[in-house]
Amino acid sequence: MTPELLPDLTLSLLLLIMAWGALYAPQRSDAMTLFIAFGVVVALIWARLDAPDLALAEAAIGAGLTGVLLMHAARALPDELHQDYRTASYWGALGFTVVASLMFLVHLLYDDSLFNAGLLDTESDLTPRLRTLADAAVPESGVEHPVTAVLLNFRAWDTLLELLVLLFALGGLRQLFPSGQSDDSATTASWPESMTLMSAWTRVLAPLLVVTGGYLLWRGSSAPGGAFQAGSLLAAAAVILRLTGLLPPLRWSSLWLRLSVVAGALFFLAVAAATAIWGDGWLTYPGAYSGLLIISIEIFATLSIAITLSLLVIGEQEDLRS
Amino acid sequence: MTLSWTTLLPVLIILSSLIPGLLIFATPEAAARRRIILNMTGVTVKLLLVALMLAGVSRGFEFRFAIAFLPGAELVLRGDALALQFIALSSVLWLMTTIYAIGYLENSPLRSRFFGYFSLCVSATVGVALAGNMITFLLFYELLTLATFPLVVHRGTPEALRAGRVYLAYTLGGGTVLLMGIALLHSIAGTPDFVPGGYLTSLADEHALSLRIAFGLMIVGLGVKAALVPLHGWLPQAMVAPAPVSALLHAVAVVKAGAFGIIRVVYDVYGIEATTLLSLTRPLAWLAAVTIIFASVRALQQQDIKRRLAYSTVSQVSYITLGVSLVGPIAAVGAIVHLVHQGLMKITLFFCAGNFAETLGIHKIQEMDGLGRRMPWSMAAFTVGALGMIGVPPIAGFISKWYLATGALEVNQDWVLLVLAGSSLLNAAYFLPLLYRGWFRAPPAGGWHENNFAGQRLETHWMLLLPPLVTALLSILVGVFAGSIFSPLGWSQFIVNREFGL
Amino acid sequence: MNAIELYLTLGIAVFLLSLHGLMTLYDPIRRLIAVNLMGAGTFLVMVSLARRSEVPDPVLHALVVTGLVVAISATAFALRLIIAGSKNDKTDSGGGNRKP
Amino acid sequence: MNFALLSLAIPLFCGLLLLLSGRALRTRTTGFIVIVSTVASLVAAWFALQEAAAAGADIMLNLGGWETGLAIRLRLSSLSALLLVFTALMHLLIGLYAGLSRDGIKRDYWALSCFLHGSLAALWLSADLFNLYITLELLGLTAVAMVALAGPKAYKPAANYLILSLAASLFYLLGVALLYGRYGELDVLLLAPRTQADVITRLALLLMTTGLMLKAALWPLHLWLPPAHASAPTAVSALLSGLVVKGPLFILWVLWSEVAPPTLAQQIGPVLAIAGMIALTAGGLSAMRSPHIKTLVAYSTVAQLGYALMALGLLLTWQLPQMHIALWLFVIAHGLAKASLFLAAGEMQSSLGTKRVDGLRGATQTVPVAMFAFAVAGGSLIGLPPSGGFLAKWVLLEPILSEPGNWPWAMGVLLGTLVSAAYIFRIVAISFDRAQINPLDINPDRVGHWLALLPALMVWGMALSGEWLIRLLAGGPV
Repeated sequence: MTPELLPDLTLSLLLLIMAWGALYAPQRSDAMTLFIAFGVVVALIWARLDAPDLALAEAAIGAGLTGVLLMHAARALPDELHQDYRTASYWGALGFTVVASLMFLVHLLYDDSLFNAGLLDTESDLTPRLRTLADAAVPESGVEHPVTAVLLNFRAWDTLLELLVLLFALGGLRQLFPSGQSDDSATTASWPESMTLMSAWTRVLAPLLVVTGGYLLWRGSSAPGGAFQAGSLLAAAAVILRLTGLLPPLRWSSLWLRLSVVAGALFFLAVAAATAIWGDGWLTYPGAYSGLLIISIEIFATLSIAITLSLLVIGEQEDLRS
Repeated sequence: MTLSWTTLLPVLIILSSLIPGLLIFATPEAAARRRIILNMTGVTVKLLLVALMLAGVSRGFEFRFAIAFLPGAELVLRGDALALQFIALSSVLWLMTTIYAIGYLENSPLRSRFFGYFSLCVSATVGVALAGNMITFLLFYELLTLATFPLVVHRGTPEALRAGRVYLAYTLGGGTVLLMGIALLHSIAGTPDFVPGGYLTSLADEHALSLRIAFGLMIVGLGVKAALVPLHGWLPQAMVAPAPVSALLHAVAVVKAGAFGIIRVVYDVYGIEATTLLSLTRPLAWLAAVTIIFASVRALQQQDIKRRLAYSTVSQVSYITLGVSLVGPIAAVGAIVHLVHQGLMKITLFFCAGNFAETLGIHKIQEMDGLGRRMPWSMAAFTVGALGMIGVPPIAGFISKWYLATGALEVNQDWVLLVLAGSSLLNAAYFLPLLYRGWFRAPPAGGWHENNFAGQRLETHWMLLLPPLVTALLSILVGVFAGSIFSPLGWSQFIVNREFGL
Repeated sequence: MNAIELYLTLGIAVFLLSLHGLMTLYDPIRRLIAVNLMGAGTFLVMVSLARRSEVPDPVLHALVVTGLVVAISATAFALRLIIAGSKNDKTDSGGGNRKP
Repeated sequence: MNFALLSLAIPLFCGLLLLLSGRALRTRTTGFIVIVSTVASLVAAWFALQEAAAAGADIMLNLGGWETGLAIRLRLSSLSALLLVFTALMHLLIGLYAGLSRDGIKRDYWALSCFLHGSLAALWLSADLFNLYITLELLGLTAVAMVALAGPKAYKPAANYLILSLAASLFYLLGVALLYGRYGELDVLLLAPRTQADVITRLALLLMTTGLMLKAALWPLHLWLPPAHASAPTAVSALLSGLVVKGPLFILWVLWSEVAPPTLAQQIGPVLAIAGMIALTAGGLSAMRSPHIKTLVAYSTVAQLGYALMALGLLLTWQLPQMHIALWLFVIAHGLAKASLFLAAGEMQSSLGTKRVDGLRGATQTVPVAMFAFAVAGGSLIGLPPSGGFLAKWVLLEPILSEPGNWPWAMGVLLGTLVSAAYIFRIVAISFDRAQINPLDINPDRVGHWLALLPALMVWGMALSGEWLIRLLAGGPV
C-alpha cells in the first residue's frame, strides 16, 4: 500500500458509496442523482487509467444524455408504489451475493490466483497477442490513432453492428408511439417552463458543443476522439436545443431525418458490400483509400449517432411518427 | 431402387385407404353419397390389391418398398405371408365395418371427420402389418394411436373425453417404452428387415442382458395395445366410443396391432432360437396365462354387455401371446390363426351389441330377456360368436383352441391345458347366460326402452344387420373349411413352416 | 496491491453489488440503474486490464467504446419502455394499484 | 462465403431501406418486398450450404483482410450454413403468415423482422467472442422491439425482458473480458487450443454460461420467457420461440464444445444435462397447468429447450462431438413446430375470442385446420415418428442406449416425451369436447389457418430428409 494509491483508493471508495446509493437510496430521485454522479466519478477513473477516449465518451453520456433521460423519467413516472422496494427473494439473493463476494475475497486475499493465473502476472508476458498484432498493423490502417484503427478498420464489423444496435433501439422506441395515435399531451408537453431559463445559456453552449464535436471527429484519426464521442456531444447539443425550444421537432416524415438516421449504417454496409463485390473481400479497404473511406464512414456515423441518440433521449410522438 | 409392381404394391395398399381418407376430410358434411362412394371405392381397390398380393406371395414373389429415413434404419414396407394374414383380415373387416358404420351413423353429425379418421386408422393398421422392420413398425404403431384417438372421443361427451385421455395415457406411454426398446435394440444390432428366425441369434450370448431388457421394454410397449394385464386398463374405458369403433378397436386395429407386434418380435426379430436361449418364453407365457384367467373373471363381473365383451377381448387376445410363447410349431399355428378367428368372432359380437343398443336401447345384460324373439337374426349371429369364443366346434374358435392345446402338449407344457380349460369354462359362464336370456326368457312386459325399426320387414337397418351375419357366417366357414390352403389355418401353416424352417 | 489490481477489484465489486441490486430490487428504474452499474463494473475490469502495460491496450478501449454505445442505446430504450409501461399501468388500473 | 454474406446482407439492406422509405409504401407492398428479399436470402443461404458441404471443412474469412488473430473471422461451417437456411426459411414461413393472413400485423413488423434475420445470420457466422456479444445485443434489442409491437399491454414484460437481457449480455461480456485478459485472444478457434482449467477461465466460463443461459431461457433462468413470448403478437411469438432463443444456445455450444478445456467441459456436462431434464419436467408441468393457450405454448419452449440442454450436457460429459447432431436437430425441429404452434394458437385465439385453454372446447369443429396444425406440430414436440422431433430424439437416444452405464439418461427422454404428450393432448382433448362448444367469435381466416399448418407439415417432412440432415451435420459428404 503506497501513498500514491491514495487518490485511487478515495475514488474507489467514492464509487462504491455512490453505487450503493444509486441502488438503495430511499428516494428514487436521489438514486437517479447519485447514478449521474457515479458517471462523473467513472469518467475520472477513466482519466486515471489513461483512457481519454472513454473519459470523453463517458462525460458526454454520463453527465449529458443519461442526465436528461433520468430527469425525463423522474418527471414522467409516478412515485414508487412500493415503500418496500425489495423483492420477495431478498434473503436468497443476499445470501448468494455474500457467498460470491466471500469466494472472490478468499481468492483475492489468500489464494491470489485471480491475479496470478495470468491476468496480472508480472512473470509472464502481459501483452495480449491481439494487441501486439494491432499495434503492428496501425500504420497500414489508414489512421494514426490506434483506437480508431481498431474501431474502424480491424474490428470494423463490430462497429457496423454497433451502429445497427443504435438503429434497432430507435426502431424499438418507435413502437412505443404507434402511428395513428393522436398527439398525446401527456407524453409530449412534459418539459417544464423553467427550462426556458436555460435558453440563454444554451445559445452559448450549443454552438460550443457542435464545434467541439466537429473537432473531436476530425481529431479522431490521430488522437483520442472519433465518431462516437463526436456523435454523443452533438446529440447532447441537439437535446439541449430541443429542450429549450430552439430546435423544432425532428419529424420522422422528413426524408432528411430518416436519411441521417440510417446514413451511417447504410453507408458502412454499402462499403462492406462493395468491397466484397469489387474489392478483396468484405470490409477489406483498398490500401490507398482506407484513410478516406474511414473518414467518410466516420462522418456519416457521427451524423447518425447524433440524430439517433438525441431521438432516443427526447424523441416523442411528433418526432417519431408524424 | 427400380419401380416395379412388386415394390409399389405395398405402398398402393396403404394409399388405397389413405387417399380416400384425406378426400373424405375435405368432403362437405352433407355430401353423404360422395363419402360412401369414396369409402367403397377405397375398400374395393384395397381388397383387389390384397388379393393380388396374396396370389403373389403364394407364388413366391417378394414385395418390398424402402426409402431412406434414419442412418441404418430405412422405412421398409414388405408384404410377407404373416403381414398378409393381418392385412387380409383388416381389409375384409374394414369392408364390413364401413357398411356397418354408414348405417350406424346415418344422420349423425361430423361424419366426414369420423370416416376420415376411420380410413386413416385402417391405413395405419395396414402399415403396421406391412412394416418391414421395427422402426417402420413403430411409426405406424404411433400413427395408429393418433388416428384412433379422435374415434374414441368422437362423441365428445365428458365420458368420451375421459376415456380418450386414459387411452392416450396408456398408448402414448406404451409407445414411448416401445421406442426405448427399439432404440436399445438398434444400438445393439441395427435395424435390419424382419426375417423368419430372427436376426439376433448370434448376439444372444454377448448381449444377453441388453437383449432381455429390450425385449421387456418392447413387450411392455406392445402389451399396452395388446391389453396384457396389468396394461389393459384403457380397453374397458374405451367402450364409450361408437359401436363400429369398438368393433374395429377390438377385432382389428388396436389390440391386434399389439398382438401382431408380439408375434413379429418373437418370430422375426429375436427368433425362436434366441428367445429360447434368453429364456424369455416362460415369463411371457405366464403373463399371457394370467391375463387370460384374470380377464375372464373380470368379464364375469360385468353387467354391461360391451364391458363384458371388452374383458373377453383382453382374455382372448392373450391366446395369441400364449401360443407365440409356447414356441412349438403347432401352438404357433394356433396363435397366428387366432389372430383372424378372434377378429371374426369378436367383431360379430360387437356388431350385434351395437344393434341391440341402436334398435332397442339395450346396454345391460338383464335387459336382454327375450331378445331372440324381437331380433332373431342378430341374436343368431351373436350366438355363433359367443359359442365360437367358448370353443364349440365347428366354429373358428374351436380350431384355435385345438391347435393351442395340441401345441402345448407337443412342447410338454401341460399346464397350459388347465389354463385353456379354465378359460373355456369361464367363457361359457359369462356367455351362456346371455344366450339363455336372449332365447329362453320372455320379453319384458313393459316393452323395450326404444323400439326403432318396429314393424319393418327387417328387424333393424339392413346395413346394421348384414355385417354381423356375414362375419358370423365367415366364422363358421373358416372353421368348416379349415383344411383348405387358403383358409386362415392353411395360411398360418404356410407361415409357420417358414418361421420354424420346416 | 497496485492501482490496476485495485480498479480490477473495484470493477468486480461494483458488478457484484449491482447484481445484488438487480436481484433484490423491484422498481424497474432501479433495476435499470443496477444493470448500468453492472456495465460500469465490467468496463472497469476491461479498462484496468488495458492499463496493464505502459501504453494502454487500444483493442480493449475500442471494445469499451462499443460497449458504451450499446449500453446507452439500450438504456434509453429501456427507460422509455418503462415510462410507457407505467403510463399504461396508470390509465389501466386507475393508478396506485399494487401489482405483485 | 460470399453467398453466406449475401444471405446476411440482403435482410439488413432491406430493413434499412424500409426504415428509410418511411410511409411511402403501403403495408402490403412492404410485406411483399420483405418476402421477396427473404426468398432471395434463402436462395443465397442454400448456395452457401452447398458450398460448405462441398468444402468438407469450415470456410474461414478474415474480415478486412487482416491476419488471423487480428481480424474478426467469420466461419461458414455446414452447421452455420444450415442455420442460415433455417433462419431464412422460418422468416419466410412466418412472413407469409404475417403478410397473407388477416392477422393485421403493423408495418414496422417488416423492418424489425428483417433486422432480426440479419442479426441471427451475423450470429451464426461469427467466430469472435466480442463480435458474438454485439450480435447478442442486436438480437435482444430487436426481440424486445418486436414484443413491444403488441402495444401497451406488452410494455411491462418487454421492459423486464430487456433489463434481464442486458444483464445477461453483461455477464457474457465480463467473461469475454476475463478471457481476453488471460489469453489475449478473442477468436474462438485461436482460443480453443490455449485455454486451461484455471481459476480465471473457470470464472469467465461460469459468467458467460450464466448470461447465455439467461438469454436462452434455459432452466432455471427461464422465468422471463413465458410472459414475454406470450404477450407478443402472434407472428413475433413464433419468431421469438422458434429462433431467437437459439442464438445464445449456439454461443453456449461454441463456448463449451470449442473454447472450454475438455476437463472443465466434462465437469459441467452432467450439470447442464440434469438442468435439461429438470427443464423438461418443470417446464412441461407448468405448461400443463397454464390456463392460457399462449402461455402453455411458451412454457413448452422452456421444456423443449431442456432437450437441447440435455443434448449439450451429454455431448460435453462424454466428449462425443456427434451429439451436436441431436442438439441441432432439436433446434430445427422445435423451431418449425413452435412456429406452427404459436401461429395456430394465435389464430384460434382470435377466431374463438378467448385466450383461455378451456375456451378451445369444440375447436376441432369450429377451427379444424388450426387445431389440426396445433396437433401435428405438437406431435413433433412429443417426438412421434416420423416427425423432426422424433428424428432428434432418436439421434439423442442412440449414444445413451449404446452403453449400459448411460441408460439412466434415457429417463430424461422418457419424461420429456410423456410430459409433452400430456400438455399437447390436454389441448387436443379439450378441442374434441362436443358437449359445450365455444362458438366462433369471428369468421375464421382460412388462409391464416392453412399457413399455420405449413411449418408443421415441414417438420414432419423433415424426417424424410433425416439421413441427409444427419450426414450434413456430421460434416461428411452429402
